Amino acid sequence: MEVVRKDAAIEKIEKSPSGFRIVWNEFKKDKLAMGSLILLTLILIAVYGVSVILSQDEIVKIDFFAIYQEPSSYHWLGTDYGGRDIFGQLIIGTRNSFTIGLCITLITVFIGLTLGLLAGYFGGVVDNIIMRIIDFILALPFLMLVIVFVVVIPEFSILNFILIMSAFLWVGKARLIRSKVLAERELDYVAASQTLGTPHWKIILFQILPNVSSLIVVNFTLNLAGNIGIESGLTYLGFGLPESSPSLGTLVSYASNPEVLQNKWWVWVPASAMILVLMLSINFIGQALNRAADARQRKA
Amino acid sequence: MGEHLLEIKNLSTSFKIKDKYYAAVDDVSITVNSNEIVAIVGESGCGKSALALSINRLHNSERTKMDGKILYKGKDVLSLSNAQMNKYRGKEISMIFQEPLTALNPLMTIGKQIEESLSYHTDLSKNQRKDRACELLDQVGIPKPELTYKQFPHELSGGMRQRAMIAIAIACNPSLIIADEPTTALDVTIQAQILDLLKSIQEANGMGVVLITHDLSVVAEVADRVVVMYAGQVIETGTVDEIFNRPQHPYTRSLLNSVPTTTSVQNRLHVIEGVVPSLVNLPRKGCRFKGRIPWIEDGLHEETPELHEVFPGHHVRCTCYKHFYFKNAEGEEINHDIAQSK
Amino acid sequence: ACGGNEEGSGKSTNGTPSGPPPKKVETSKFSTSLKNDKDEVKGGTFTYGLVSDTPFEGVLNLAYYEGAPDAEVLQFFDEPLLETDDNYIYNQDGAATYELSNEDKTITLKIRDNVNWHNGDPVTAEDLEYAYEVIGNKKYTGPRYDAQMQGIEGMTEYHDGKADKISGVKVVDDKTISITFKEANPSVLTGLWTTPLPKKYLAGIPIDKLDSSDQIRKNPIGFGPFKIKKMVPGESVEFERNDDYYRGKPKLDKVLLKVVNPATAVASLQKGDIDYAEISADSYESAEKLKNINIIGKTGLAYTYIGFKLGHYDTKNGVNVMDNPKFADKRVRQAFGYAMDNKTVGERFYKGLRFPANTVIPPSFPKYHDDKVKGFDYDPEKAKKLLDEAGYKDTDGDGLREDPDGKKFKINFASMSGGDIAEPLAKYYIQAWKAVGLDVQLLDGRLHEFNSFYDMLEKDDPKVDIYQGAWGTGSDPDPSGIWDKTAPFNYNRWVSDENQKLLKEGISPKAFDEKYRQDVYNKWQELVADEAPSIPTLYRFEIFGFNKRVKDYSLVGGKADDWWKVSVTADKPETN
Amino acid sequence: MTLLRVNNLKVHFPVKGGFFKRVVGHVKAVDDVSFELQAGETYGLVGESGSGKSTTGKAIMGLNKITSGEVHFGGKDLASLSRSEFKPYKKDIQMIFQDPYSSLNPKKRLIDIISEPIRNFERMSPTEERRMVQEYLSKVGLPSDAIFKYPHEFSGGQRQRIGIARALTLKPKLIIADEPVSALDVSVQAQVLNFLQDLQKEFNLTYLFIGHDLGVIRHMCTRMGVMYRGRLVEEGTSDEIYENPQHIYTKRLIAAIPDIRPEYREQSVNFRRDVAKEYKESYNTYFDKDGRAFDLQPVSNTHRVALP
Amino acid sequence: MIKLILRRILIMIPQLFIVSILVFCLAKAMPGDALTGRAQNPNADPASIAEQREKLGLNDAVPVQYVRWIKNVAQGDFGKSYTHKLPVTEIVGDRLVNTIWLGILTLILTYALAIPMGIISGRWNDRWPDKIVTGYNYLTFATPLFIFALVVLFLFGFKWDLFPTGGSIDPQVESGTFAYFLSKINHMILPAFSQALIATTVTVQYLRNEIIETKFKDFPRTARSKGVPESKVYSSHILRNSLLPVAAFLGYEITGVIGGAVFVENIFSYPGIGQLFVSSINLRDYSVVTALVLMTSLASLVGTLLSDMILSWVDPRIRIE
Ligand SMILES: Nc1ncnc2c1ncn2[C@@H]1O[C@H](COP(=O)(O)OP(=O)(O)OP(=O)(O)O)[C@@H](O)[C@H]1O
Ligand SMILES: Nc1ncnc2c1ncn2[C@@H]1O[C@H](COP(=O)(O)OP(=O)(O)OP(=O)(O)O)[C@@H](O)[C@H]1O
Ligand SMILES: [Mg+2]
Ligand SMILES: [Mg+2]
Repeated sequence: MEVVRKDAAIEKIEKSPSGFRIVWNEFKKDKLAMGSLILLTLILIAVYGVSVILSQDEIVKIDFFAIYQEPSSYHWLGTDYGGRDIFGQLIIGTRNSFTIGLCITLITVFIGLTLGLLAGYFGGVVDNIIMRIIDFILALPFLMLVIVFVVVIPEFSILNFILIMSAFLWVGKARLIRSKVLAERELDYVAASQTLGTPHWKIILFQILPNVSSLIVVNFTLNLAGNIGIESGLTYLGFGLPESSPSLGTLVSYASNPEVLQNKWWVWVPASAMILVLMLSINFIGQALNRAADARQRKA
Repeated sequence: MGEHLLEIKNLSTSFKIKDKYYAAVDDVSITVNSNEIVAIVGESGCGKSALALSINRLHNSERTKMDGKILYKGKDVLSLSNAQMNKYRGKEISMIFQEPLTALNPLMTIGKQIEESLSYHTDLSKNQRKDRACELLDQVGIPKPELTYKQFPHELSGGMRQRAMIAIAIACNPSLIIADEPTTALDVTIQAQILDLLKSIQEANGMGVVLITHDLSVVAEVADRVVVMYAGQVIETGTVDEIFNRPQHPYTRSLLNSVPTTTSVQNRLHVIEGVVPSLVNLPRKGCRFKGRIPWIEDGLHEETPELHEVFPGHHVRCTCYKHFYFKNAEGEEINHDIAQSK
Repeated sequence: ACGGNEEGSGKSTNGTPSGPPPKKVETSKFSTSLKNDKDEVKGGTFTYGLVSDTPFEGVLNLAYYEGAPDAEVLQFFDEPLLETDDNYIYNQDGAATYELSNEDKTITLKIRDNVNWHNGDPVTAEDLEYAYEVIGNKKYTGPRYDAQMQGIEGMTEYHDGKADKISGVKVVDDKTISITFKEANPSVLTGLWTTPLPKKYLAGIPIDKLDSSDQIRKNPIGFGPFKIKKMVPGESVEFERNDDYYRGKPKLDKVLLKVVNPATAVASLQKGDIDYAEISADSYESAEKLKNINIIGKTGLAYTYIGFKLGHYDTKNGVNVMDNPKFADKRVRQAFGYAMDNKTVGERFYKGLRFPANTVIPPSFPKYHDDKVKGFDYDPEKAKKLLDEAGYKDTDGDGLREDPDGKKFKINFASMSGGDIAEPLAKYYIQAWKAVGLDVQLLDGRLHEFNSFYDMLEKDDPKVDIYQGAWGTGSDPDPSGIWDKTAPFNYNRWVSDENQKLLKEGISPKAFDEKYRQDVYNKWQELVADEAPSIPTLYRFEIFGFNKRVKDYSLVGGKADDWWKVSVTADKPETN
Repeated sequence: MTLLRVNNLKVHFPVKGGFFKRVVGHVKAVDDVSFELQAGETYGLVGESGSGKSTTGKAIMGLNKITSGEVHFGGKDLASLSRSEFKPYKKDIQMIFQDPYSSLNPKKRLIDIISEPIRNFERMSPTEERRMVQEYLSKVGLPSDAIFKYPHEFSGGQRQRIGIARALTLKPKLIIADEPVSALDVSVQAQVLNFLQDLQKEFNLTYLFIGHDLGVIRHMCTRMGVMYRGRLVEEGTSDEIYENPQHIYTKRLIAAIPDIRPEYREQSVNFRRDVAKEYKESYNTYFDKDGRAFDLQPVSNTHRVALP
Repeated sequence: MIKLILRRILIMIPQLFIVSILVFCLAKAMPGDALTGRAQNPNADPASIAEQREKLGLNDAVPVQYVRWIKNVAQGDFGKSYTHKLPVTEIVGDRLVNTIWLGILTLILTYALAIPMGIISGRWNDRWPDKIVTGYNYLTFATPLFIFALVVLFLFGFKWDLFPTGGSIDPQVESGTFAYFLSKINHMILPAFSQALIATTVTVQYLRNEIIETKFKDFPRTARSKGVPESKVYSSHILRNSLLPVAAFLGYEITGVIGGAVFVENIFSYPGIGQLFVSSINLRDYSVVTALVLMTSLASLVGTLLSDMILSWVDPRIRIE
């Protein structure tokens, strides 16, 4: 009994603000970031929420009597050349694009983190091998090879797209993380952990990882934005996703038809605007996170 | 009384932190004469560098406010335009910084960095400048001036870099040199050489030197007069003998007692309680040191502490020094040679 | 002006189940020639917009080129010796005349005297012989060594290196040459190779180096109305008038050909940057609005169709084997046909630039196209009825039909990416078939890119059940190449004795009699329409925009190009 | 009792270069160094920057690969042990780092920092663990409610004490203190030095105290060694070294120390000048032709000097 | 230095070798080949197509094909483009020249835009000029290149009719004349400009951060303390140091420019290797595809080397023996 009470007393001890609090404070200070966060959350809730209700098949259903209709109360954002509702496609497209961006980022961060940590921490031969691989992939013409891959893959789906992109994009992260880890491992707290008998894997996971996490988060947000851009670009070139799984890129790439670009703004402007809004808000959020991380670093 | 080389009168330097200004240098008055080394000592963060940079007005003008007067040869440099000020910087007032590696441009040869000063303040031709630069390098004891002239900072050792830094500072024969912790980054043996060099140059050129340091031994070795700063204020000032032999302010005395020396082996060092308050948390009223000597009752501090002249030329802020004592191992009070009254 | 749009838009798609009236194909939708009454100005420069999103490849020789853009360049400076009429059959108005003899097995060409290469050399019989020798050579790298070539006497021997000369190709005199085939075949009047190569000019170049030689790549010559003056490879060509053109002095001083991106073609027309451009269905709407251009059009030599995979190609024996039971019942195939509303597709998706196809010989062959063939009009009820009759009924109540054994009837539909409408069109067909209870899925959930698509078809990928394809029919009406039992391009793998018989008759010596041949092909079209191994879906209009200052251009038939007659009526193109 | 004996320790770092980035040479960071630590004493290691002090410390800790030599601790040669064999000894030797800022993980709360070694060697319930951490915190004079704070919320001196608390949790016998106070202000430095002395008494610790401030070393150490370019040039009791330096490098080092008594100013300047002159003149007698110091020779029972 | 370059070039060989295997296998894995499309013409003779495949060695085992190919490549012979009926080197050569010019102009424009913006933004950080630049940067960061290029094409090319909208040269100018040069520039300006505007983002951001970081370093303060006027402090101290990493980026930028070229060349119908690549992929013109990927890989590798060389050339701290 006594022990329990004692613990309760300890619990009451005021904890210093955790990482989350600091981030939150940073957001509270920065209206732009806060606005972006709210906006992004709303968009995502709306997109993922509504897309559960909407059926993708229904949206991509062809209706010849509704080709290129202007926005109306029925089709909020009009229709495209297949008579398909743009609003619905925008929702689904945002969902798909965001999911793609997110998955690529997650996968690349995972790979990049693993290899970056290993290379940076152990150095020597491990580092040498990993860095050679990274240098190698980095020197490849990324876009061209992605296109070649897209053509080679027999069934080009969202999953495949994610895998192809991830295969190339992890290198940048691995390099970034490695250099950060390299700097980090020179700090005495790593040496301290070693002298305290902490095994390497624990040092990597529980000592170094938390310290590179801010970098990852920031990089994460920027990449999320960038990946959406690449996806839409490939769609434009004709190496993107099939129209049956519309992405923001699909909608934007309709603008390659001059007729649409000039006269049918409702087809491509909402998606472009969505890309812009997503990119900007993710970017602002990333910057706030960056500052939060910085603030911590400065105090430390 | 003749004109001082530098006379700082009631200088306050405030930094903007989150839209508010906080004085890092608070109502500081100091004089420096030609041919004299004035040392400024104090713990880290007490405003030494802020003061040093104020003299040459090197603070970021957008985020810094300066009040008071800085009279250099009778002229208030605070009233000068930036362009006018540039005529003083380097020519009249030079600076030496702590970290010679970062204070030198890594992409410029040593020679070029010395010449830069010459090219703004003298009419020397290119070749003359080069000759002068080599001459200066020679003067600061660099063995192969011609070689070093062409070298980049990273190619020199720490001591050599600091010598080069000094060469830059004395290039235009300034009357005043402000050295902000010039030897802190160096090994003792090098430190000794640099201090000797600085002193000999000062003597040879009859310059005034403001030497900022936190190492009391350094002060004892080279300074003529000492200014002790705490939390942005001058709390004690006097000649070097006065300060070291008759320290008055509790802070000064504590500092001197906390230094382990090679000459007198004490069993225990004196510990000053607490920490230097950060700029935003500085108590703006009353004696700023009182939090660190809790055993002196509040009433024994002055309400608005002033500098008192306790001996000729020896000033102390606040009267709390009268009540400060060290305890010996048995807990008895040990009293020093303190000015009981004035 | 821009063809009539009497065709009302927004008509209901509700099929009219009553028997369809005989179809009148709307070939008249566009005018085929430019109307311009203004007086022409002397000379002038005509700017030709070659609509392509890639540079033209620059294989500027009729015996070698493959890409359509190169053909567009070629038309200005080179041409075959024989001219064709509306039905792509040779007439006697070209640079040479011909005569058939030896039971129609031999054709003799006589080149006119005034036909000269751009370098002044006369075009001779040897030049044509040389062309045959090049194409027949083992080292030849172009695509023209085809079935007809191999039908020439002695050609295979020559090809295999067993003979130095092609025994069937004989130079009679300087200007006369005769070509003898092993068997008489009316295709000789549509598909005979009549383009000479300037033998003297090309002298000394080994055949395997011909296609990359400067004489073909950089300084090609022909005997067409214009000469190449300057060329920026892949991008633009500047032609000057060939005063020595055998039909007469061309009217234009200069033709400037440049590549324009499809995305910007209409805008370029509008700006007056170019005098001419082909207009895609996509940009038809905006082109129609332009006041500074005339649009003319014709039906294209192509049709799209839905194909059923009925078997596989036995590579070893070189025959098609019809062994896939899935669509063995022709009623099922027909049902697919009745379920599609191609009329509305043409009107809506293609803005009227495509129209329903009734048979697999497109109307661009007026003589052989049988407009009495009842195609598949939109009639979902009939489709349902046919399926019911065939035993395909919805037995588990999911709205989709099961096969007669009660098993799920899932159909994979392969379609090609590319055209702008490709995706919604495929989607539409699937929807339409679903509407009659057919469970059709897009293969792999996406369109297949051109190469992979044909790869699958050629290899009879079992994943593909039905597909949407398109055939360019070439200028030879003989359909054997894609319908014969032995044809690898018979992607349907449809084999039928009746079919074989008719195909044979269509190219038998008797078929030199036009009436007879027409008859045979009409029967054949009936057969295909009934058996429905492929269901033709759409024919297309090809439309072209010309600046209003252009005069005397017409699209009639397959006539040799009459660029020499074209003139302009103003010095500068009209702008909008 | 001898707690630690270092015999002929060498730590060489490869220098890469040339066409294929091969090893072209070695930095002899520690070059044949031998010394002993008696239980309960504080042994000082001084020398200018880059002389190999830290490398020596780290080599003993097992943080650096030892090129050759022996490190005897508790009867075992640590240098010859494998990683797993080494582990039990890790508890007995701990290290205090120079920089109180970088030696504590900024992302960890105190409780995690201090309990890290406990978690590695012992199994404890969270409450036990917390109690233990609080106990050690109070030992180093920090309030027990500090356990949920982050390092950046503490001053340099406090942080250094946190680092010490962390090292103490394993009840080590030997603590290697690598310039534990050189990043601190004099006032704070005094605090930490006093504290280290108190702890030594309380836990009967042995210190290997690395430093370059000769005042601090004199204050803390009973015996000391002077390092120069990876070699020990002189070793003896503090008094012997300070009062009676034998090696010219030691002399120069001592002479360079500024005197805190202003009245000795002249004297020390002159002394320094004389020593500098002597150093120049006799450099060749104290170092061989490669500038390497000679091996140590005993001059008294406790005093050894690198003389030829 | 020479040694370094030699070593790096030596390392490149195995890298290129691996790339070549990768690329070749990928090319082989692509469905269809250059002859697949022939089937569209019903008059084409299947037997002759088969014969052609045999002749082109398309029926051999992939390793055999690879060895044959790589042997030729090693001698500078990338084979013959099937669609263009020309040696690949010849067809790529023309386009490469175009792309190189475009790339150079793009880089010039990029730096001409990015450096002043970065300087302004870094020098006056958090003041209004910086805010404008940062705002611009957000926009360019968030705008996909191809959208931007399309809009540029329509505004400048069509709406206002200021620049040509396709090709690389006006067919009517004589080569070698000044007009020829102008016409070249005129054709490149839109694609280069679009790409440059988007590409500035990274450089501006980088330079800005770099300047902000540098200006708080100690050595600019030293310069000021010498009486160096503020503008000079920037031009000869801060800028030089900040531009250093930017200069080093130049080499890496090459990869970026090639990637961007794929977009802009297609949008502006500019006959360079980006456009050639896309069309060759679509036409399954393997020899061209493989050659292009190999060449661009080489270019990237050289770019990286260049970056390192620039860095060690401008930064005395990195002097490699
Ligand atoms: N540019 C600035 N903006 C805001 N605060 C500053 C700035 N420069 C210094 N300060 C603050 O002013 C106070 C005095 O700083 P200063 O650098 O003068 O101390 P110092 O005595 O030189 O210390 P040290 O010995 O560490 O150099 C410190 O609290 C510091 O945090
Ligand atoms: N990991 C390493 N790789 C290569 N050289 C090293 C490494 N660590 C240290 N050195 C070199 O070894 C020598 C001794 O370094 P060490 O850190 O032991 O010196 P120190 O006496 O502790 O100096 P300081 O007083 O500056 O801490 C130096 O020349 C240093 O450059
Ligand atoms: Mg300072
Ligand atoms: Mg060290």
